Formats: sequence, C-alpha cells, structure tokens
Amino acid sequence: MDFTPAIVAFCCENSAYRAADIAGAQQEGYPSNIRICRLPCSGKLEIIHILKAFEEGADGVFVFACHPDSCKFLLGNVRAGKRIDHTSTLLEKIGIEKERLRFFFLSELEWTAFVEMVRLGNESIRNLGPSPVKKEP
Amino acid sequence: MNDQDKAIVIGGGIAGVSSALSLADNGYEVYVVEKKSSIGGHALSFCCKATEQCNSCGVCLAKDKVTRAASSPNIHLLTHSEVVGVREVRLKDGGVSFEVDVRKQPRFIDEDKCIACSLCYQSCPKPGIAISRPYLSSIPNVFSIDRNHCLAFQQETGCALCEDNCPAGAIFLNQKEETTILHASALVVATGFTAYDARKKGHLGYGRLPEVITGLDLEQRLLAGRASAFFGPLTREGKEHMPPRIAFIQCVGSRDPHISQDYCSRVCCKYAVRMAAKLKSQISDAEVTIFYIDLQKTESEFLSLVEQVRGKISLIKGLPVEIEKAGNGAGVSMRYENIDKGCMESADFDLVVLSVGISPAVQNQILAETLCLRTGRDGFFAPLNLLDSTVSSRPGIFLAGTCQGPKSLVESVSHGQEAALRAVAFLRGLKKKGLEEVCHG
Amino acid sequence: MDNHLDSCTGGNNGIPVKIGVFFCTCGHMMNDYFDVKALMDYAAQVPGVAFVDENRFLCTRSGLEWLRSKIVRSGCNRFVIAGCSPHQYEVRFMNVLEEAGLNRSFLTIANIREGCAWACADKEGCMPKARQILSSAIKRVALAKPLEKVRRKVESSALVIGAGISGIQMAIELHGLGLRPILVEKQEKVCPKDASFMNPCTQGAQGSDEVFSSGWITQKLKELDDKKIEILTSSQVTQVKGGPGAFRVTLETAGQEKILDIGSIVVSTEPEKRAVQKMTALRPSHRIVSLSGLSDLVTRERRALEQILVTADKRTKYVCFILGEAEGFAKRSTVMALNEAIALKKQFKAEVVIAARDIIVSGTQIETLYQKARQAGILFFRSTEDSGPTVSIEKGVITVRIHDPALDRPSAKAASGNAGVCGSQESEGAARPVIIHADLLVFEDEILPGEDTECLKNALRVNLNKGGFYQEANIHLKPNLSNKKGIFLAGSCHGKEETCEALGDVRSVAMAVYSTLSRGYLETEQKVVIDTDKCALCLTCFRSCPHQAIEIGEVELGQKWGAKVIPEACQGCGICAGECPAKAIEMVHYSDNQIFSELTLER
Amino acid sequence: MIVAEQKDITEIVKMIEGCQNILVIGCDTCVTVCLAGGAKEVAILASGLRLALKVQGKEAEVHETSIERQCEKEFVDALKSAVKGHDLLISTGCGIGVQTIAEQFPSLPVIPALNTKLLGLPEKQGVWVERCQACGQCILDKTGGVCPISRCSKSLLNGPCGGSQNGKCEINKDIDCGWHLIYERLKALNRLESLAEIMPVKNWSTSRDGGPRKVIREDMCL
Repeated sequence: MDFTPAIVAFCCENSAYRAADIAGAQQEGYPSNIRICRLPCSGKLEIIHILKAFEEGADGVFVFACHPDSCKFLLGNVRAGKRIDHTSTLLEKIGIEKERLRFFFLSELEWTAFVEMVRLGNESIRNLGPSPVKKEP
Repeated sequence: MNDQDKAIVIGGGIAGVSSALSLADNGYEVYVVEKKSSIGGHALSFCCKATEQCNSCGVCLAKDKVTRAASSPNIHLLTHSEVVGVREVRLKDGGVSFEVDVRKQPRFIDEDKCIACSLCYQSCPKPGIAISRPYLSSIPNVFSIDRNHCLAFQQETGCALCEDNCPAGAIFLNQKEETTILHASALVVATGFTAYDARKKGHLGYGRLPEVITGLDLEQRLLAGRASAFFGPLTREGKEHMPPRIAFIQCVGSRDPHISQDYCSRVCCKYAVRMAAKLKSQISDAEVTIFYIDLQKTESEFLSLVEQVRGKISLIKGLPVEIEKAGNGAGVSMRYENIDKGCMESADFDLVVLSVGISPAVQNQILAETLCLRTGRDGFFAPLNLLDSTVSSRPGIFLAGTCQGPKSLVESVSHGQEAALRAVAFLRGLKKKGLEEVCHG
Repeated sequence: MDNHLDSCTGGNNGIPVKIGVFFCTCGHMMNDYFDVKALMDYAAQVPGVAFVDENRFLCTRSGLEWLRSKIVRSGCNRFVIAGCSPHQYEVRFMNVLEEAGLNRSFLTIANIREGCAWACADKEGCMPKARQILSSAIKRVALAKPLEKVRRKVESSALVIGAGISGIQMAIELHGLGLRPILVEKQEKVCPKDASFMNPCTQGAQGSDEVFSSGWITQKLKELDDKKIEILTSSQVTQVKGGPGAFRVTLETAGQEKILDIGSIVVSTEPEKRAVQKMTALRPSHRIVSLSGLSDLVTRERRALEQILVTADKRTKYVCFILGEAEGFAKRSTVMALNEAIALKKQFKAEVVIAARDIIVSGTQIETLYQKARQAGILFFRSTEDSGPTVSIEKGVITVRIHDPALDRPSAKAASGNAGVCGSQESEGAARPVIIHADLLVFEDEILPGEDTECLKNALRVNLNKGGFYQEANIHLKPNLSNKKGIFLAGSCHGKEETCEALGDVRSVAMAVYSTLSRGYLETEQKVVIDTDKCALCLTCFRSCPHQAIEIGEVELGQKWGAKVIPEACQGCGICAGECPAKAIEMVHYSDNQIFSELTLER
Repeated sequence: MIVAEQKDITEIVKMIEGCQNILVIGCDTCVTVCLAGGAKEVAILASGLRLALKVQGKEAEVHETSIERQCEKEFVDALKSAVKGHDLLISTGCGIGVQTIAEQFPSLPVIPALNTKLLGLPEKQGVWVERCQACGQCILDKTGGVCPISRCSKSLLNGPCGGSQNGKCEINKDIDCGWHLIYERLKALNRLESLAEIMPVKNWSTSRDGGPRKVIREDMCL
C-alpha cells in the first residue's frame, strides 16, 4: 500500500521529547512522517488537542508519557491516561478507529524503545489506511 | 570575588554535582574538577529501570541535576582535570584559603568552540575509540580525542581528518597538558567509588566466560537496547527458542572479609531486583534467579518492588561456589549452596550477572595524601564523626557521596547537599570572623 | 495561514508581529541533509517573517554575539531559531533575547537537527519535515505572549514541625545558617519521646565508640536554650496558606489561635509504634516485650530486667529476639536488636538468640555491629520464608521453635544439639525445629505514621505514600521534597530509619531550606495565568494541582473571589489549564492556540 | 447546583442529521462547574461533531460559543447575531437552558446535548451526589440536616423501611441509608427524641404533583 500516514506524537518534554532527541542524535532513523509536538507534561494534553489533530488530517495520534510514579508533576501521566481512555471511546463513537490513538509510557533513557514504538506504531497506522475523516464528501 | 565566596568540588559525579548546585544556588562560585571528559559520573551510564512503572532508580533525577548544573552560571566545569596539590594560604584579612593546583589533560578539542556536530566523529578512521564522548549529550557536550588511539599521534604521516572536517576549527592536536591554580576557602571531595573488579573472584568466571557479566555491564547493555537482543536463539534439550535463564549473584565484593571489604554496599540488592524486574518485563518468559546472602529489605519503594516481582523471579538464599562452562556447551553451569534447603545444588544459566559492590576509588590514597585527609580501614575517606559524615579530618574540606562510603544514587544526592551545608556554614563562619577582625582593626 | 497573525496582534499591544528566523547550520553539517538555502527562501515567504539569516555556529560565544546584534538590528519582535534541539541551547538563546530587551518567551526553536536531519529514516522525507517544523515554529512564535517575572520578598523564618531528634537538630542547623527557626511541638514539653530511634553504635574515625544516648538530647536541649530558639509547645498547625517564601501559617497554641508568616516549612514529626501482630496474639507477659519496651526496661526499669535475667539458681538465661515480623523499618529493628543483644550478653551473661529471615546491614556500620554481635557469641538462626518461628506458652514457659534449614542437615543435627542452645530435638520428622525456652522474648515494633499525620497532612496539603508516611512514591520528590514547594520532609516521618540517616537527612533539608530563603527574595516566572472573568470558581484547578499552587480567594484585596496561582509554588506542568472546564486558565508558553498551530498539516 | 452529564455523542450525531450549519452553545454557570457543558466541553463536542460528520462524508459546519447563563433571557438574547445563519442550535446547558433558547429563538430547532441529572454536590472531583429534589416543603430542620426525600430511596418520612442493612440501602449496597444517616446525625446532636415525633403525611402538591410550579416574589415584581 503506498500510503504515508500523517502522525502527530505528543511528547512530554521530560521524557519522550528527550528520548526522541537522543534517538536523533544517535542517527537512529525513525519515519519522517512523525510530527513531534512538545508538551510540558502529558497532563497538559487535552482531549480537544487530540480531536483537533484528527480534524487537521492526522491519521494517527501517539501520546508519550512518563512511567507511572515518575511524572515530574506526580500524576500528569495518570491524568493523560484517563483522558486518552475517554477520548478513545469518543473516537470510536464518532467512527474513528480507536487504534489510531496510541498511548505509551516512556522514560528519557529508553530511546531505543521510542524508535521501536514509533516504527511499529507507524506500521499499524499504515495498515489501518487513511483516516476516515479524510474521506472525500 | 572573594575566596570565601568560592568553593571547589573535586569530582563531578552525582554527589559532587548536587553539592555544587546547592552552593551555586546560594551565590557561591563553584569549580567542579572532573577527571573524565564529562560530568555525571557513574549515574549517567545507568539505564532506566522502569518496568510497567517507575522503580525509583533515580537515574532521571541524576540527569536532571547534571543538566541544571551545566546551565548554572555559577558553576565552572573543569574536565580532564585532577587536583595535584593543595596549599593553605593566609589571606590579608586574616582568613584562610586553599590554593589548589589543577592539572588539565589535553582534550585536543576546544570546549568553547566545539558545537557537537559530530563531523569529527564521522570522519575519524577510529570513531568511538580515538574520538568519542562517554554518553550522548554528555556535559559538556564536547567530543574528546584519546591520544593513545588517535592516529595523529601514532603515524609519522599524521592523520588530521578531524581537523580538516571540523567546521568550527575546534580541534587542536598540539594542545598540551596545563596546570592552573584555583583559590577557594572550601573544598568538597566527591571522588566517588570504583566498582569492585570481579576478575579478582576467579571462581565466578568474569573475564573468562562471556556469559558472566557485571551489573554495570548489564546497565550499559540495557541502556543501548532491549534485553531480547542479548540472546541469540537458545536451543537446549533438543528444543529451539528456549527462554533465557538469567542469574544474579549478590555480594560480589561486598560483605566479604577475605578481601577486607566486609561492609554492605547498600545498592546491590536494589539494583539487582530492579534489573531483574526490567529483564523480566522485557522478556516475559525469562527465568530469572537472584542468589543472595541477606536481602536488604529497606525503603518502602523497594518493598513494593519485591512484592511486585514475587513469584515472577526466584530468590535463592545462598551463593555460588563455582561457575564453569556448561557440559553440553550451552551457557554456564553453576554450583551453589541453597541455604534454605541446606544442600548443594547446581543449575545452568545463559547469563550470569555479578552484582559488584562499591569499592573505594583507586585514587583515594593519593588524593588523601595530597589533601592531608584520613582514610578509614575500609579505604574510604573517614569523617570525624559518623553522625556528621561530611566533615573530614581537615577543616575546610568536606566529604560528599560514595568517596565516604557506599551510598545509593538518591543518598549521594542528599549527601552532596549535606556537604554543601557544612561548606556554607564554614564559609559563612570565615566571613563573619573576617568582618569582626576588620571591625576590630 | 494569515489568521495566526490576526489573532495575536491583540496580545502584542497592536504592534504588528515581525518575525526573525535564524538558521544555524551547525558548521556546514546541516547542508548534508537538506538545502538550507531553500529552507531560508521558504521561511522568507511565510507571512509575518521579516528577516532571515544564517550562521554556522550560533551556540558558540561569537555566534551568540552575532545573534544579539542581529536581534537588535533586525527590528523584529519574535524569533525562531532553526537548529538543534531546544534541550541543547534554548536557555542560552532566551538569555540573549532577554539581554536584547525582549521577553524570553518570544523565541521558538525549530528542532531541525535532532528532530529532523538526524532523525529521518528516509532522506526524501527530510526536507518536507524540516519545512513542516519550521512553519509550525513560525506560527507558534507569532502567538507567543510574554512570560512575566514576579519577584517576591521572602521571610527568613522556618517552621519546624515536631520537636523530635530530627526537629531539634533541624532548628539548630537552621539557626546556624542565620535563619530564624520556630520549633512547633504538640506535647507540652520538648522531650523526644523515643530515644530508641537512635542507632547507638557508630564507630567514629578514631575508633572510639560514640554512644548516642540521652546525653546527646540533654546537650541539644541546652543548645536550643542557649541559642534562644523559639519553641511553641502544645501547638498544632491548623492551616497553611501561601507558597514558598511567604507561607501564612495558622497555629493552635495552648488553645489560642496564632498566625505566623513563615518562609519555609519542615515536617519532622515522629512515627508511632505498635506491637506486632504475632506479639499481641500471645498472652501478655512481662517476659514478652517489644524492642522499645526492652530499651525502656534497660534505661528505666533495670530492676525489673534484673528480676528476669538474674535468679538465685544461676541457671543460664535465654533471651530470644524474633525479627522480620513487621513490614518496613527493618534496619531500625536490626540495629536496635543487635545493640540490645550485645548489651544483654555482656551484662547478664545471658545466652542470646536472634531469629531472622534476613539480617539487614545496609546502613552505617551495621555490618560491623553484626560482626561484633557474632564475636560476642550471639546465636543467629535464619528462619525460612514460609515457616517463621512459632511461640507457645505452656505453664508460664515461653517456648520458641525455629526452623533453621541449615540445622536440618544430617551433619548439622548433632552440632545443633551442643551448640549451646537449650535445644533438644523434637521427635523424628522432616522438620526439626530448634527449641528455645526463652526467659525473655523480644519482638520488634511495628512503626506506623504518627496519629496526627492525617490532620497535619490536610493542613499542609501535602501527599502521603501508600503506607501513610509523608512523601509520595515519586522519584522526583527524592530525597526530601514534598509535593508542595517550600515544604520539606526530614527524618523518620518519611521513612528514615537510623539516626545517622535521619541526621544526614536533616542537614540535606537544611541546605534546601537555606537555598530557598538565603537570597531574601524569590524570582519566578508566571507560567500560568488565570482569567478571573472566565473563572467559574468550580475548584477543579484547586483540586487537581499536584503542587497545591492554586488558592481560592479574593483575587485582588476586597474583590470577587476566584482562583489564583501562587507563582512560587507553581512548577509549570499545565495540568490546571488542561482541566479547567471554563478555559479560564492558560499556560503562557503552551497556549491552546500555540498547540493547535503545531497541528496543522501542510498539504 | 444543577448537575448534568453529556449525552452519548452518537445520540447527538443522530439528532443533527440533515443540518448544515450548527451552533453549539455552552453555559458558564452550573454545567461548567459540573464539567458537562462549559467552554472546554463545548469545544470537544463541536470538534467531535465535525469529525463525525466528516467520517460520514457529510458537509456541515459546526461553530461554538458560550454564554454566562442560558437560563436568562437577556443573556440568550445577546446570542442573536451569533445565531444568524445557523439552522440548528445545540445547547450544552441544563434543561432550563435548552428551553430558554427555544423560547428566544422560536424559528430555530434546539437540541439538548446534556441530560440534566440532579441537584447535588461534588463528593470529590468528578463524582456528584444528589442532595435535594426540590419538593417545595423543606423539612431539614426536623431530620438533622439530612434530607429523607432525596437521600432515602423511597423518600420515607418516618424512619427506615426495614430493608436497610449495616447502614446501606436495600436498593443498592453503595447507597447510604438516608434514615441511618439521620439517626446518626440526631444522635450526635443529642436529639434522638425528635424521631419519636410522627411526621404527618406530606403534601406533595408543592412538589411535582401540583403540576408546573411557580415562585412569585410579590414585592419584587411590579
């Protein structure tokens, strides 16, 4: 299938954003269609940000948060997790596959895992095909 | 700036960095003298030990501190540097200050000019050996050239590929060793530890058997990639794709009167269980066993981690007697005492991790002589009083971190802060005395 | 694409946004990955961009100097730097902006090195991605609002709650640093209720035994007195408002309300003790005591102890310690048991047995203490994980049965018989316990959070961990921070077990307190702003702020109530902004519009 | 406070079928506080609807706005210009808000986005419990400040029904028995004797039984 999905990755600047940086610095390539959006904490991520990303034509949205108990702001990651759950059900009701929204725990040092997650995630979105939002009317 | 507003921290490990930060936050000018090319010490070579959740290993805490130290305007980093001499000088106002000789080995790359673009690394015929940096985004984020491996120092023709390729003109292959003199009224010694050399325990097979590695090796391997990459396809008992069998051996170089390291290193039980949990979370069918003397069940986070791995990894009270190549060729075979069963047993493993302990740093004795400090029977710097373990035997010199005795990462951070407190109190005292003398005069 | 400009001129006092874009080519390295010239041309045609230039080494000293002059000369008011990751030099570049008289938030980094050039798996994807990153950064910076700085004077006083060993030491340390400690104790008198929390055996450098004893306390109390440290007894903290540097603390002291302005707060309360379940299950007997009960016997009721351990028949007396029955604080009980065991062995020539699963030695000199105990002839038995020692009392005789697998071995059976233990072997069977008829049986204490923890926690608005002790299980709070800035935790209230550790912790906290208060003022960025007109006073932010940095009250003195941020306590996570149902809260550097602007995809 | 909760989005999507230009109107008072229909939820709903429409391949525009209080005609009137050009209004207000909008804009269809649930308070963040049923005849003085109408599942007036166990209601183990609470409260107040007093049959005409109710303050209306 010749389709390059547009993917937005919301990254906490305390973990995944740094992991992505290290992955970059290691020249460990990951797909170029991943757009990284830096957040101060995954707890800042709102439902509307995810929905807006889909409205703007994203085929997938990845959210990276710190591991439980290691959020610099204590429970930001847990909050993010709950919001993601809520958004998943909302997306499904809207008619967007919930697999298009992925949530990962990651620490700054796990850059290899970041690359792996992004690659696999990209593959799974590619398999899903273009977002149903982009259907021509 | 007055000498009484300055401090020198010897050692840029996590304790030293924590100490320097505390001092710098209060307006003191701090020089951090680090022997290696980057600050952060052991802590930055450790991997994150989170499984499905954070297991409080503290590596990210260390990284945080080191990054903050790097951007603090009051902290001056002197890498590739060592303290080679200390003299006490009397100041005009009657105070006392230290005059410290710092010898800086050439890095061959100018720290101010290097932009860490890594072009030198890419053009080097021996990248990672002749030109390297210890970790990515090391601090300072500057490469360094190793004279012993660089071709420029070995061939008469002289390789200068890096010099030609450096866009910033930051490479100076003719850099020489230089000695500078620093002045400060307080010194903090934070030279850290040396990991116990497991080769000395020949029966455990380290250095002899490739399957036997140390905890530090495992840290580095896990930092570089996932655990599943360590093992090739495992075949045994005629079956393929067998799960890896991993053993952790505790107290290698700790609690051992035979090598006169008869103290507990305080960190091994914790890091072993954390790493065991990490391995288990990455390879779900791995068979992980920890061999130990006494499991140091302290700290609530550790207790809940032990609870979390209960039933998933086996804990055997008892230590191995010998480790040899397994008879059938796959992995190693270990004979060990199972104390709970009261008998000798043996088992085969694909990977054996030796939980090496914290030994006093090799240069402790030399530095102790330079600084006129006392070391204890165990080889660590000895405090005057264990209830206040940062105060050394010489006024104005304070101890921080594992140079004083085994400590965990978090404990080292705390100890660094403690040493800063003593240094601040000392410097404030000097200043007050100075003022009084001026008034009297 | 123009709308990002319209929407932001309002925030810029009507001055049109002029964006300067600077490329750092990292030497010439960037050119290997994409055509920087083309990128520059692309940037130049984006609406709002007024100036584009490149430099090869922006991060070097000369590069920064170049940047400064360009910023001033370009006449722009917003800047994008396209180069390496913001984690590399963002702070440095922001400082340059500030030096040039601009607000530091008027800068956005386009991470085209780590985020694009080095990261792209496919070369073809590199250029479009760089363009994407660049255009997001330009849109984002156009929407930037200034980050205001707030400077607040701080109090030099520190409230130390709980006058135990840690509290007393804390007050003395803070006084030594020129701060003004105020010690609060809920009892009528300052008198550390539990001297046994101390680890008496720490061998000093000189090899002398520095016995940590009541003498220490007497000396410290005198020091408190000499230094005229303010002590409020019969007092309890009932309410705490404000943030670091300027807490307003309400106390109930001797039945009266008292309000203090405090710079920083240290919690150093002491935990409670309770007998372990195994002990309470037994019939009470004066021969069965807890470790703290034993140290009371040793120090205060020596006669009672003598009655147990010295009798006319001069029979050898047996003392048995059972350890490992309580969760947590194992180090503390091991140290106490070892010390008492050595003392009893020496003083009463008693036969002392310690039964434990694991000997905890991971502390200052505990291994030495353990060796000393073994040299003194104390017997150690290791019970197994699944069969701990059992205790029964028959006709007033306390019988302890310990299953030590080491003694189950055939070769060991005989040995255990003459090992000096009054052990007779029980009838033949698989398990052969060692039997001890104990004259004195000692259990460890279970250590629980102090009974007023819940109360104090609510007054301070700090979190507890699962066990109910202070300090939530989160690595970023280590070693001794609470979730609220300016409130620190010291000593056994957050799990420090032995005295050396607790005193070390105290000093580490004292340093942290000093760092907060030493300059006399705190300068912070107002990372979060609340629009009071929109605020519905729903308390969502108040309840969800992890650092308790939001207060509800009069926004301006005498005006309508609303939510307000304490900038000194705020750590800038944006959780409140994410939760606010009225969209009244905005993170200055991460406003919704800025985040949205990064989401638009180039088509 | 009025507590409401958002309807399932699929239900709302069905209701908007065939409309081209939709305006979602939020309310900044009760429903903002109960996290159901404030500015944030309006934005999410509007975005969700836009996505749903696109997924269905329909072309329609969804806009959003919010007003101080949907239950006031004056505030709703201010929407006049915003409403222009729309062919459907969605209210994220309580039932009162929906009706006010309907009354003020008689020519436009209005649909509710929320189910108005109860009069209550947040037990903790994100959990609301009922405390009042607006029966029109308050007896809280007699019951120690615990309302038997709203807190007893059967709205009994003279003690528990006999089905309660260990202080929990027989309808659901998670519900406290209202009368148990009243007993505990009166005991604490040392007023248990007031339980002996028989409460007369309640006049439910002040509640819903008397048909739609009205409150008139003579001195305030001219």
